[in-house]
Amino acid sequence: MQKKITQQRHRVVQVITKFLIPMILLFAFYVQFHGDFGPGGGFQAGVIFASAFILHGLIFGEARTRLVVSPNALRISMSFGLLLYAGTGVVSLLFGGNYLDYSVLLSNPIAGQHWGIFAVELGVGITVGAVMISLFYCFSSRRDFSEEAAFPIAHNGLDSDD
Amino acid sequence: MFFSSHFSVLLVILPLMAAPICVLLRNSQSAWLVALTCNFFVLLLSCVLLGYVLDGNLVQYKLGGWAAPTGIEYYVDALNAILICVVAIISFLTLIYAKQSIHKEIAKPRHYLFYAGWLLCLTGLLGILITGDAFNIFVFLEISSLSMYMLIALGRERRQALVAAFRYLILGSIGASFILLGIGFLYAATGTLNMSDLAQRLVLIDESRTVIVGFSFITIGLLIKTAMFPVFSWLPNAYQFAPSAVSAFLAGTATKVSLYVFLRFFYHVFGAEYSFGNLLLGYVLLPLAVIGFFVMSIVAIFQTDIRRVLAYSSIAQIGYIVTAICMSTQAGLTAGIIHMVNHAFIKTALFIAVGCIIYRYGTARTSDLGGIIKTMPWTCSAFIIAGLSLIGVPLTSGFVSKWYLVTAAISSGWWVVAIMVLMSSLMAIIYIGRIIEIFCFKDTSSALLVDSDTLKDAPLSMLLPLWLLIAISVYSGINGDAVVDLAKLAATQLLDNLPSLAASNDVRNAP
Amino acid sequence: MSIDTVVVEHVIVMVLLTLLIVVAIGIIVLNDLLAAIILSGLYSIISATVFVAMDAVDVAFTEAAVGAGISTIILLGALSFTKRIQKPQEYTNYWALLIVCVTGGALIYGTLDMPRYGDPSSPANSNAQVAQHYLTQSKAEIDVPNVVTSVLASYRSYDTLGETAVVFTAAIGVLSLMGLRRRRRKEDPTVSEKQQRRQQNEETK
Amino acid sequence: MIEWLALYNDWAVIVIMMAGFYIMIARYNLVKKIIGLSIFQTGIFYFYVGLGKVDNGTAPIFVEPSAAKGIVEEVVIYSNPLPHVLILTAIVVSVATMAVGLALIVRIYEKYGSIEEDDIQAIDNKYICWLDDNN
Repeated sequence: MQKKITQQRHRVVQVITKFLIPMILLFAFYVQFHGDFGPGGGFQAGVIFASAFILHGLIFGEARTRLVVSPNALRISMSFGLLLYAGTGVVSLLFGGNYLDYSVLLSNPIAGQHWGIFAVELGVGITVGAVMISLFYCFSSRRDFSEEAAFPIAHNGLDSDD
Repeated sequence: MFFSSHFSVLLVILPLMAAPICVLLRNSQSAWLVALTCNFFVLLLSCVLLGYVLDGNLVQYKLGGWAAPTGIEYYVDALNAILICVVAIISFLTLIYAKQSIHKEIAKPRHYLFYAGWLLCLTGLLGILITGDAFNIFVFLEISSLSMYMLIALGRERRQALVAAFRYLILGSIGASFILLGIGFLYAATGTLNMSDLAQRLVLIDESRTVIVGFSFITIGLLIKTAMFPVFSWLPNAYQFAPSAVSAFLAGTATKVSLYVFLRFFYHVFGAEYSFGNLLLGYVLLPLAVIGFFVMSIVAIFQTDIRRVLAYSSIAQIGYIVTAICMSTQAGLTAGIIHMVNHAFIKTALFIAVGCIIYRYGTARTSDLGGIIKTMPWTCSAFIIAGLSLIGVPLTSGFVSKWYLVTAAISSGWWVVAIMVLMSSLMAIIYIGRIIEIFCFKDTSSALLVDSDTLKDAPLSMLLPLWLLIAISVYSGINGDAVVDLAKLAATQLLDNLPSLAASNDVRNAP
Repeated sequence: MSIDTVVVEHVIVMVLLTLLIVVAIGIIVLNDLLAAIILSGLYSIISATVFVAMDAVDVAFTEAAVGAGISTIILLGALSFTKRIQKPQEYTNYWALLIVCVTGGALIYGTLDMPRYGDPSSPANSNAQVAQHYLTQSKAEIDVPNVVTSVLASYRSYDTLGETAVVFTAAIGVLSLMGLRRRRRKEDPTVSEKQQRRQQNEETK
Repeated sequence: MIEWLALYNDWAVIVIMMAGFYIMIARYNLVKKIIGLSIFQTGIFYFYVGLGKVDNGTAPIFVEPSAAKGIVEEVVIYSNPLPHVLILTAIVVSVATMAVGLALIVRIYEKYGSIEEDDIQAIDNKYICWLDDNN
């Protein structure tokens, strides 16, 4: 019963959030792939991408966000992003250049640079996005913000998990 | 062909890539295997690098293919090559030992994170040692620091470990911020971040208050990071409450790496003449260093926990090394580098021995450990040998480094310093002797010996790395020339600074 | 452009920095941590504006996203686990004040010889192999309009690799400390316990 | 005039840094310390970015020369991009440190029931006394 009340109280916010989240994600992709031409890049895009999920978590409760993006997926993608970055360097080693020398990736050095920057920024974006979402999970894992907003409970904080 | 030109970069990249692989595997056993395998290759590569540098080569690897001041480059001479080798050896041996020890001290679901953190810490330390770019030092310093905070916070006595890690975080961040500020001032004065290039351009600037302030901020930041005498407060708690494998690893490597950055900045970037001649740095650092090793040796006598004794002794040893650095002579610098290397191995061995004791007895308080040499003969005898080496008894590596330190002080005419070093060694006899006495001659305290498991010596996987370290330190004590020659070469290169002059003399054309 | 635009640029930065000082002092004085965190969010927004005024749009973007967004969320999350009000400190810590004054004095001493803010011929801005190389050669070498991107991802890409590793390290650190466990919605016991506590809360009100 | 304005900016940045530094070393509250750290580091960021500012300059993103807007490429002055890159890295480092610090604070509060430095010290001292008494 109380859950119903919670949802009703947030109805307007929830509807607006549902409109906003796709926009935020779209903007994140824009920042990611347009970073060559304007301000922005992998790091900013990752943060914005994460903020969409954080907003979802704040409004719908972090437990429901976990159904969308599981902690396991985050763990895998944050490792993958770092490996993608470092791996780009290794690929350039295999192509006979120095580490992270993108010019050797393609026959045209400029195009090689573009692809290299693209891959590297993608790696940064994936890692940062995943890390920021998992930071949010960690810092809200023991209390649910949506419930908290409706019913503040004194938290003694002394329960240990070890 | 491929290998010979790129092996230096693999040294940093291997552990960096192994860390996410550990996280992907999420299994204690396989994470340990990945870490160990990676570390083994790092060890091999570091030996190759050392051999390459000893042939008279200088590694200057252009990352991304961009030439030095535009891009970032690696810069490896004898000094870094030696320390990279030391860090790789210590990390490898401690990792072998860590498996059993961590099994007992940390909950199993966190093991893979522990090994990933370990690898990142190794990445950070190697990255600092190998790079030739001032800002890059800051970045890798932060990688190593962040992973250290995390590793320390995983300690057995969780509560104090958390506080120790937090205090280290605050002090360490202040230190890192000061270093960042200092680099900023240098950048404002010169417009470059490459260290060889900085050295070239700083020579051309005569008297600049900006450079002086940059210099002093880098110095203060590094003082905090090395835990020099007035700003050491993070170190004892961090070493005491960290997991025992972590304290062994950190005691051998972390402060040594910061000392390396000291050397690199004072001698390479600013030049010995500027640092110790014009700025009278010696008059500020030397008293601190001397008071540091003297007072800390006294404080170490009164500690009730062996790890704390060793921690205070570490601060004292840093005092010795900084004293040697302050002499700014060939002999002094050689003595400092020898002591850095020898002390790294000795301290790691001592902390591993204490870790073995904790593994069986669950405590390192001196009052609980009476007569344990009967139950743990191998561990205790290793501790005694390493302890004697710490004091500086002849035929141990500690004697070699103390010998060079005292002779260097005397040849600089610093009689008082030489006498202080000897007196502080006497105090080392007291604090190590007290522990040895408890191990060998005190009665067994009955309360702790309820478990029959504790009556055995530590398992082989823990004793093996311990005795390997002891073997290294005894070998370099009997046959001291190996380390001494290396240190002499490193000191010569650092004082002459010739390679860097030859490498980038086109800089002067720039405005 | 006339000299006046330069003065206007300076004045804008000046006003914003003064505002930042006021906010920072507010953070020092406030005992309510929630208010301090909100103020630090405000601080980040203003500092993003400062970065725009200093031509660093990428930095401003990042500061707005990170400082005002993620940091504030994390700070609030951490605060929700802990206490909201800090214990008032009655006395001033004179040692700290002394250290701060000495450090600040040293910094001011250092700025006396520093090139003027906005000086185009300062060593930092005119170095032919570093700053000017990026501005003049990057079009031919990399051909990406945003020079910050080309420096970040190509000229100094190794730094950025380190930066990614730092973020990864932080994630590992926080995971090892807090755990990323799935929050189990224990339906029966805890929920009823919570409801009891809620009822108690309402009764006390 | 410009010299004085510029000097004011330098000094204001220093005041900001020192405000953060003061919070870090003088306040006992751990969350406050972390906020202080971020203020201190932001101060350093202004310092760096200020180094790269060029009078009448614009953000270092190449402008397409276009006759319609009256932009001639050679005339455009760009600010120095290097400090921006360094500070992007430093911001990331700063937020990473903050996250680890806050995680530590949450755990400390769970174990000690306080996030005040002096309370924690008192609890630790009590524990050490207890250890000594029991031996």
